[in-house]
Amino acid sequence: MSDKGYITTAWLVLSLALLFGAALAGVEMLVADRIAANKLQETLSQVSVLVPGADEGKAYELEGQVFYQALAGGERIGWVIPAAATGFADKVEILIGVDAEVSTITGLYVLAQKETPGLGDRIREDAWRAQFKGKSTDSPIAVTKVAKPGPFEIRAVTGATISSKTVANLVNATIASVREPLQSAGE
Amino acid sequence: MEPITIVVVSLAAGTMLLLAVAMSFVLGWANNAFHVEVDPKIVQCNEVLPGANCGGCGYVGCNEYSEAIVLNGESVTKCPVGGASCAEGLAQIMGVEVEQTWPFKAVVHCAATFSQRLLRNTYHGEQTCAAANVISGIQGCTYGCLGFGDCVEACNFSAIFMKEGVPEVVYDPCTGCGACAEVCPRNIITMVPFKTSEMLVIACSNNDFGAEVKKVCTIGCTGCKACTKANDLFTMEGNLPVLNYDAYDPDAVDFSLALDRCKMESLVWVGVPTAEHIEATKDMEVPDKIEADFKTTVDDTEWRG
Amino acid sequence: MATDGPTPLERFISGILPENPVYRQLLGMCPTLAVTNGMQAAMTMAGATTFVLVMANLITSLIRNLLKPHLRILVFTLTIATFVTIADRFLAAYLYQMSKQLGPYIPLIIVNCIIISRCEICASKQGPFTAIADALGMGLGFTVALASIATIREVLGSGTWFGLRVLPEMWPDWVLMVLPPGAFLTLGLLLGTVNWLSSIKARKAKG
Amino acid sequence: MHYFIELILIGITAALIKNFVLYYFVGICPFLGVSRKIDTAFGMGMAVTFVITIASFLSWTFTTFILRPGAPFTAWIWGMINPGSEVVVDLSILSYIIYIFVIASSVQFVEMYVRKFFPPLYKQFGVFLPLITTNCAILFACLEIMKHVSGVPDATRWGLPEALVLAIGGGLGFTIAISIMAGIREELDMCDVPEALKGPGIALLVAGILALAFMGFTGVDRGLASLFS
Repeated sequence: MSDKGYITTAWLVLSLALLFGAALAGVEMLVADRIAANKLQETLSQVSVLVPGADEGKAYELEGQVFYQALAGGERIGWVIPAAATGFADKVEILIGVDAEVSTITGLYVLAQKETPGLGDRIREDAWRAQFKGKSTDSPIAVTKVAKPGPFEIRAVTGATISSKTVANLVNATIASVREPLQSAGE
Repeated sequence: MEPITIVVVSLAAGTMLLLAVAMSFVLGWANNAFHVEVDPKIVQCNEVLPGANCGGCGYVGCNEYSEAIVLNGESVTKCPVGGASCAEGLAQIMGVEVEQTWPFKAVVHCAATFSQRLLRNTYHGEQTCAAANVISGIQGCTYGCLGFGDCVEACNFSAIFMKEGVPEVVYDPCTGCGACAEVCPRNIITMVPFKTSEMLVIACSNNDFGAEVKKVCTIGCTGCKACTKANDLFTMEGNLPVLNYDAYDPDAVDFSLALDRCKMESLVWVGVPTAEHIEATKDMEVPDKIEADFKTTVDDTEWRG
Repeated sequence: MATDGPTPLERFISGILPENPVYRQLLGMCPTLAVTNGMQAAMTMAGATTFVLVMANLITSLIRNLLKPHLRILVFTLTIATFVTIADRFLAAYLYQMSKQLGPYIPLIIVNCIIISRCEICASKQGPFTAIADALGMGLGFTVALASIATIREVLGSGTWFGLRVLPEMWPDWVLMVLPPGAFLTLGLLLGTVNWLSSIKARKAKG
Repeated sequence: MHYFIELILIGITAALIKNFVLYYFVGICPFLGVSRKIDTAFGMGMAVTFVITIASFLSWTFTTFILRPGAPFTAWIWGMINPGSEVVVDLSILSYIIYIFVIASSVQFVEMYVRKFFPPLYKQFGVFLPLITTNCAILFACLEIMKHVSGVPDATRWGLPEALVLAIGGGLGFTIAISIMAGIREELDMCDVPEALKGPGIALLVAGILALAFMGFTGVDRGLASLFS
């Protein structure tokens, strides 16, 4: 069969490919902005929780990294910093709320994690995350197993020390790397 | 629809079209270049065969069997599952006239239950016929059935069951695949062409002289040659009569003389009973239905303290 | 293509129980094991699969006369992939949390053996109406199967059902149920029970 | 960590720690269907490894050059149409279609090739090749590669070596799982399994115990990473 023959016999596949390619691009156009909104919405909705008193969040681009300013009546009172690292089983994504001078942590939220259910995934619980509130960022936060942790320590989730350590180290690393640029960041 | 949407849609469609053209070109060329000429008859035969790849015909799958038929003239009647209709179809394709074929079914050449076997000792070894067959002294008769049910285990059409120590074949699920005949260590199960729904069978495989047989079994065939005199279909092989199934014409033959001449219970009707047999045994009281008892050897071992 | 094959109603009924895709035909194992650690996830997956199944069967049966034998699989996979992408985008837009939780298992509907086998067996041979009935039947059968496994795994694993607390607080969560080994064990035992029940029914019918 | 060690880590993780079949649950249909005898299972494993490598190579090229947001090829065409516009065109919507299209055609191509040039090989496991098209493991490998290539900052984006190592690791992991399973199931035919559990039921239970055993590997990749870094 001449080479033209190959393509004509497969005309059905060609027409379907063309039709479906166009249809999908159309669907993408309709829905793309809504998906982007969803992602943004998920983070922005956390802003008011992470930085108490903030009523509105605004994205802020800095050397390729996106941060979110927590605004109260248009005036910046803090930041929400996204960060990610590999935990016990898979990636762990968190949002860290800090005040305007990046001096104390005002809140922590776990965006995505696949830690062992029942053990590692208890880092999502409010009780455990609340420990980060109010910690100053001057010295790194350590993880202990003792019942009454010190000023710069938090109690690990029983049976999931690795997941707890991952979150603590991630917070320390992010704060350290981001402190100067955010402090000097303009509007 | 701003221009950007139109352009992105056309870009997406264009990429897909490009890919489809490339792939269909490659496949079209490959389809032509790598074309392996397959004998069309093989494909036709494969269509006629049921396609269950059960291996009953002795080949790995239906495709192998159709290749064997077309390439090296294998007989068209070997498909047990397909039966007569499939054999006709194959014969048509191959232009071969098919001789009348009958479904092959399993037949057990031993009818002695545990009570009828003499010198039987309790055996605590591996509960399979294959293992028991290696050890002598389990029961008097060294030819007959050991009763540990390897054949029941092998059959995956659940067409054979143990009844008081001797296997009994249920004939409608039996597809004649021969798995039980293969696995029986004493080879007392053979495949018999079922020309009618019920066939006469020699239910004993003990080849010793009469006196020896009597010592080990109450119903075994003593090789008295009465049946060979009554009917010429029986021929003697050593001390055991053998039925010639090829010449066995169910309507013409009359086994009544051989049946009443046979003093032991070695000639047995096997298969789905015909009308007049049901009629004949109507008034006899039927033994109650045997319920499967899951008693294992452990149950009746008394506690020795 | 005469509709000599089974009628739409027969196809629909056979899809649910007699030929249940998961318990009887043992198809679509990958999503059945992966997604049934929670009822919400399982039901979303079942919904998406049914949507794709119905649409793919419809399109395939509409173009069944144009199909060429050696390009048949290519056309099926193309149709199924399109509808799966639409379903995936739809989920990401309207059920964002669920789409994040299901993650890679939505696109795996494309290679879900149920859909391709239904396209091959039913849709490429019979009219659109029968194909849709068959798809709905199979979809429902799949949903029932997923629901049965997800209920057991979620209730035992995390003591909740559809996220609502079912077992008392003192129930020690049987974490294994939510982990991969639990999926295998639950499905294996369920398959055993279904076979056992049907063999009893068969014996009673025959006995 | 040295680049070469990273490659090995990806391979080991795909083969043992995050085994495609026992951790991610992909490729279960052939895993249950074909694991009756060891030689057919091994043949199936090798066929899957072979096809998964081809599919990964093709999907990596397509993703990197066309499907990625800001992919060079699309950007080049977009630049030609209306030069100078800094709108980033993203064709990642087409990724699922292109992956399955590529897999189906490569499986068909491989089947024709093997049937022409290796008839004995084709007779031995030819029947599995069309089965591979509907094997989730292959599409899953493509999705893994897509996750590491599209929408990821250039520093951590996967190159061709990483993609191929993942494919080969995943394929070997599949072969290991299916061969162990076949070995066990051959033993199973000898022991008396309850009637209802015969076949897939007992296979699933054995797979569950296998998955439990493979869970012992969790965290080994983190250990190795910290060992070498």
